[in-house]
Amino acid sequence: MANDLILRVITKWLSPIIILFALYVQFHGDYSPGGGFQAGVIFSSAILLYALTYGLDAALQLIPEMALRIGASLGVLIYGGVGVASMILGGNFLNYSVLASTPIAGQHIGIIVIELGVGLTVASVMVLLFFTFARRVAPE
Amino acid sequence: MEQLTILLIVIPLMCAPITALIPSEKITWALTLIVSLISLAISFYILYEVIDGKHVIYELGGWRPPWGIEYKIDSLNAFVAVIVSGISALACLFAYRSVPSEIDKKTIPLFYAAFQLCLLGLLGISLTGDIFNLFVFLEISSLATYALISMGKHRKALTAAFSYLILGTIGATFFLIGVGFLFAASGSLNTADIASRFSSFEDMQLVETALIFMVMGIALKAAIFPLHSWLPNAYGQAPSAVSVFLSATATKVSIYVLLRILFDLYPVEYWVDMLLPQIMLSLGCAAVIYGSYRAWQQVEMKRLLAFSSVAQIGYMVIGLSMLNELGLIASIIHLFNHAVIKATLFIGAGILLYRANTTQLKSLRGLGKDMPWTFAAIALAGLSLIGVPGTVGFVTKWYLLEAAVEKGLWIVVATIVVGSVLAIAYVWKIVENLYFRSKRKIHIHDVSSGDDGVAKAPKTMTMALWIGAIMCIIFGLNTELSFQAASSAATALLER
Amino acid sequence: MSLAVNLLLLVFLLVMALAVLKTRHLFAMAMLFGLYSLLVAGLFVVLDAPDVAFTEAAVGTGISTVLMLVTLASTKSGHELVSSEKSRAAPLIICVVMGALLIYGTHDLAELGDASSAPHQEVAARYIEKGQEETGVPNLVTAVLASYRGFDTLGEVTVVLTAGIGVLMLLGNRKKLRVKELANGK
Amino acid sequence: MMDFVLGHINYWLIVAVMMVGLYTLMSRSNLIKKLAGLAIFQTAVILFYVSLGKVTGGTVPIMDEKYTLYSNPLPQVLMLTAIVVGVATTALGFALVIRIKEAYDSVEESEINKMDEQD
Amino acid sequence: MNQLDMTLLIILSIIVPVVGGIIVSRLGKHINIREAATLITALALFVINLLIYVNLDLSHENAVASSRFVFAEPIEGLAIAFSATAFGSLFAIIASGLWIATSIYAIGYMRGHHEKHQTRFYVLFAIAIAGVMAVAYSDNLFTLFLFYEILTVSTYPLVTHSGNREARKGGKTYILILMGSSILFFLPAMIIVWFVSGTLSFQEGGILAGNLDAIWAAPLLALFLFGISKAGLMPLHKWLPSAMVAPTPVSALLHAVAVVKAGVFSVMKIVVFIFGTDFITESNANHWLIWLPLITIVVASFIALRKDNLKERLAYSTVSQLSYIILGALLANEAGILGGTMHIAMHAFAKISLFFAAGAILVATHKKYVSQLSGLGRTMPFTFTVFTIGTLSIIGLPFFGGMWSKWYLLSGSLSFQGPEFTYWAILTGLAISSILNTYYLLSIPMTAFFNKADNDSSNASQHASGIKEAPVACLIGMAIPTCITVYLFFDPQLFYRLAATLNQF
Repeated sequence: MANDLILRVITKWLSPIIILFALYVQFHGDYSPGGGFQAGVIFSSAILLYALTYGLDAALQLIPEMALRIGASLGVLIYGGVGVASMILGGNFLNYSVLASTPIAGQHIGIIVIELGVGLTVASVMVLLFFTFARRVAPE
Repeated sequence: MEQLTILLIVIPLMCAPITALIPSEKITWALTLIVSLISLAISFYILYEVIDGKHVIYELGGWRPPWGIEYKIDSLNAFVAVIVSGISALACLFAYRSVPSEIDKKTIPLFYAAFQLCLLGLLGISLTGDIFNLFVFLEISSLATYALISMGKHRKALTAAFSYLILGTIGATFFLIGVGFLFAASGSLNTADIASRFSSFEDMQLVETALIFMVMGIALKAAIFPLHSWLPNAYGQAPSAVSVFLSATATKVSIYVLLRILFDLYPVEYWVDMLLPQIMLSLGCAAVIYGSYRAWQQVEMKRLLAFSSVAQIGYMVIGLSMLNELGLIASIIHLFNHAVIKATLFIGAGILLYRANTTQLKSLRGLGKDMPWTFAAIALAGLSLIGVPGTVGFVTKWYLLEAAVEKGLWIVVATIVVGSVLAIAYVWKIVENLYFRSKRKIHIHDVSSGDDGVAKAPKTMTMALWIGAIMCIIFGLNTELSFQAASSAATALLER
Repeated sequence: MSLAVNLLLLVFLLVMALAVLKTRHLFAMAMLFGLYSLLVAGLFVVLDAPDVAFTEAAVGTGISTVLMLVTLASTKSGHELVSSEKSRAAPLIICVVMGALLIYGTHDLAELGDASSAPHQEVAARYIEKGQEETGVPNLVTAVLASYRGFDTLGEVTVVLTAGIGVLMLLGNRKKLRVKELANGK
Repeated sequence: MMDFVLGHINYWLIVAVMMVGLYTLMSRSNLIKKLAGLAIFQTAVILFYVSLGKVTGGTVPIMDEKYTLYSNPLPQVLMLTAIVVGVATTALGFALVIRIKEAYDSVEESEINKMDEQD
Repeated sequence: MNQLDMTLLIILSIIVPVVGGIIVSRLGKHINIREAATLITALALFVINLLIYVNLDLSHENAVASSRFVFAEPIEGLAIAFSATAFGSLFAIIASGLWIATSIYAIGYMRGHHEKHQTRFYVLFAIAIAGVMAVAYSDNLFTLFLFYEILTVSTYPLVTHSGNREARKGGKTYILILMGSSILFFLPAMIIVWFVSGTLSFQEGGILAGNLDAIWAAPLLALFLFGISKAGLMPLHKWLPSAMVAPTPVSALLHAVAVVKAGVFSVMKIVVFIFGTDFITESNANHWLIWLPLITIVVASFIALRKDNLKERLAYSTVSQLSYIILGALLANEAGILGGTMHIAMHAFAKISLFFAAGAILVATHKKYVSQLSGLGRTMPFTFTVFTIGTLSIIGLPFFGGMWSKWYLLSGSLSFQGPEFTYWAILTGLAISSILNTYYLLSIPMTAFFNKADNDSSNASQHASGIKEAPVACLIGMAIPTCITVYLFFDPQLFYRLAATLNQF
């Protein structure tokens, strides 16, 4: 597949669009269907596509495995961090209302940040899963 | 105080992702130990606060239940949390030398991360008051468990992990079906909320099916006979440290969930009408006999211990299905007692594995003479398993007996007697092979030969072993803490 | 109308599930499985659950199927073996009993779409009533997911992380361990 | 009677799908197929939940001034989590299958069991 | 002496041997200091027990428990507790007193016999003694049971001391019978007592009367008798000959005194303080059960007669003599109890002398069999004199302590209130047994002194070297119990005073 020019070109054009769409789903999840999880999966599919056309090594150069691991952990840490932050600010764990001056604003900030965490972890893990699996297919 | 309760979850939750990123095996180990110890301290503190029948409520996200998720912690929750985090610390101490000998160096940080996630899941299950949230934590712990078990040395570990994955997921999904049915009937997921409005929907067939599926799902996870088939392989093949941790906690936490479902979520009269106590009582008795008998037949120590777990779970089931306070106390206290005993025995098996590179009983012959201290601790824990007075095992059996006599259930008395005799038989089998049979040539483990010689078990391992063995005695003599926790938990369960 | 669509899709779904059961060709099975997931996603749309549909489409049809294909490729398995030893009577009996039990349970279930049934009262009603007001988010699924039951979602993310860690533990090692080495315990 | 059947037939069909999944999982020897069965089983349960949330005449639970009747968001939220749990389990299962294949050179349970017994 | 001091003494009596054991374990390299430490511990323990004895209030009210020390209470009403009683004190004094003798003896024996792992031996010995003390001072049946078991476990390594195949085999029989019977019979019996009467504490007049149907008294008592297999009732006596593979000091102190006496001590305690003698006679529980010790007395005597291995012969003699004590208990009358209790003491001193002598022969000549002893009396006159005195005391002849216990046992039997047939059977049994005693024990010193040596070369060579006794330490150790045996004839008051308290109720 890696030698198919048409595929390469299409992928090159398609990937950014998919990523853009992922970002839309990520940040527009409050108003329309979607959210961190869906965005993460969509984002990962862009990388998947890239890896399928350009090969695993190229994809790994683009996003090294360590970055994925960090991303996966960081997502959970961001989510948990919001919870801890709300505890520090005097609320219960994950009580976003205390994050800003008004409860609504606080909720808003909280939801956006945790969705980001979700998206980060999901995207990283999905890509990581694919990479790890795909590496086993390659003949020795 | 309230904020402390959630720290029990938050600390392992925040630590696990960090652990996964640190490449050093020593640091990740230390982190895991620290997390376990902090959890232990916190859960002890909570237990101390709630032991006289109070409870702590924590509303996550500041939302009132049933709209938000709530933690309602009474003595039972705290007691289970103490067991889980305490055993985790013990297993961790043991793991220091055991894990590097069994697991690839690069994988160790991930291993400890998964270990912490498993701890997190189990703690979550034991604290939450929301049945769906419980499912989520059940899955966290299960997924971590599958991965941990698959790290066993032998390839059988992979198949064991796979079949556990299949059966565990069936169990969890059954539980999810039950939750769904109950949700369809009640519109709520909060335990206390459902319980308080129970009479308004108790006539529905939905509720009945929900109970059956939840109980079946959890029985599968708790390895209650005859749904135990995954357990012997899983605990037998897992890396030693994992066997220690899981055998002492995972099934116990499931039994705890069963207690919650049967006593808190549903009114007792409801399932008495369904003949559930009789069914469970017979299954419990069957488990004791079958598990002990199979344990006796085994030729490999970890598998033997795993079958003995099947039997011991039977005792817990018997205790809770007798529906009197003493029986419940016996069950709850046995959660703790069996955890201590089994952890000690699996640590012992782990040390033997470390030394001899096998746990086949015939290959271990005579090893007890080279390692008298290890052998003595194993023997002590073995006596506990039998239920010799002065050990923790006795306390449980005594309360079970009292409960059975109170109810006039002679079949239970007979089961306990037969079970104990079989326990003598299988513990003797270990003791005999370790000490009485003449030595066979054993291959000494190659990893340990490098540093501190092959003749000794590493200090951390021996320490963990003896902490366990001494606990078997101390809590067999001074039952104040465990009894008080269990009896206040039992009272709370029966009050409803 | 929507009931009819719903039923039609469900029948298709059943057929697809049976096809997965029956087919021996594993790549075909993977494809059928992808199709099954797609149908489920379609059903979710009919059931007013676009968020779930979205996720199912991405995960069931996407990730799961891809992982299944990769696994097939890596294990080089083409056809399922027909094993004569495995008894099929016992699973069948168990499934029939379980199914009967579930159907017995559904007897008291409110009809599909009945707005007065229990799940729509109290808890859910309050989400709809006050959700936007309390969280400022019009998409109630997001509101419940991220705020009311944010703790569940934290658990969900942790599940994802756990799966990632688990898979890395199993497959992270570049070196393949050979059959014999493993049979003798590493 | 007819109403009852019409109102419940979707649940029955879901139960049927569920059981087909469970049967696949229990009766088949191929590990990959088992996992497919498991996924079908889980998806059917998810479907059951989402069906619970449907309200006739209701709409997607995104607040809008145009609508007053919404479907129930709660089951949907729960199921988002369940889907993720499902895929996580399946992924781990596949990883195990790959390792089992490397260790046993087979993905058929019947063959593997035989090898295990010989050990 | 006030309550507190008494409690302290009881605690000390259990802790001192343990601490001594720990100290000994640290002294493995300094043999002389190690032995000294053992001796000092033994002396200290004896003094402590004497102090308890001296301060014991033997008046009626305090005979059951004067000062109670609760160590732990795992289950409400089921405490691990200790208290000083006259009976307990009797047992403790005998055991700790003979520990001194045994320690002296062991020094000679272990060195002379070149045993391995001597430090381990002394440590375990001390711990076993601690177990005995705990049994002696146990305040209730639960505590008694617990330390009864601990005694089994802690003496096990002593039995298998040599570590060879024979020792392991013997050890296996030892632990299987003792553990198995106690868990199968003793424990259930104890549990039944708990459920019937709601307590396990020793009380005057027993706790079962009024709580248990008279019909069930005999089965329950049978459970106890079989459960306490340390008392050596047939057919559960096999462990005792098996235990003879142990080094002689172990056989001497533990399997002639401490362990077996812990068994009969328990039986006596249960008969008097759990059942109550009145309950036993009223329920006629002893009418049939008394056959058990009776048969054991006779059968064991016959077996002893046929044993050529000296230590095994002594072991069967012990089995037989233990049943005298059980018989005394089951007679359930004043003289019977008194005789049984005193026999605990009298038999202890006599039998330990015999074992010491057997060990001395082993150390000096490496001879194990009776048939090899012909003419040896001339080489080892001291040893065989000791043996003779022990024998005579066990037979129950005048001028030796054993006479008193036999006397009371006989008078107890004469006043037995039961079926005529049983009555005569008891008397006949005792008569036969005494004759057999005389024969199987007395024949040994007789042949040693009066027979000509065998003509095999090894004996001949030893004759040439004249008198050849065991090491001096052995001889000193032997002398002590032998002298006491003689002394006790003239002054049995020490033990009589304690034994008589059992009959105050």
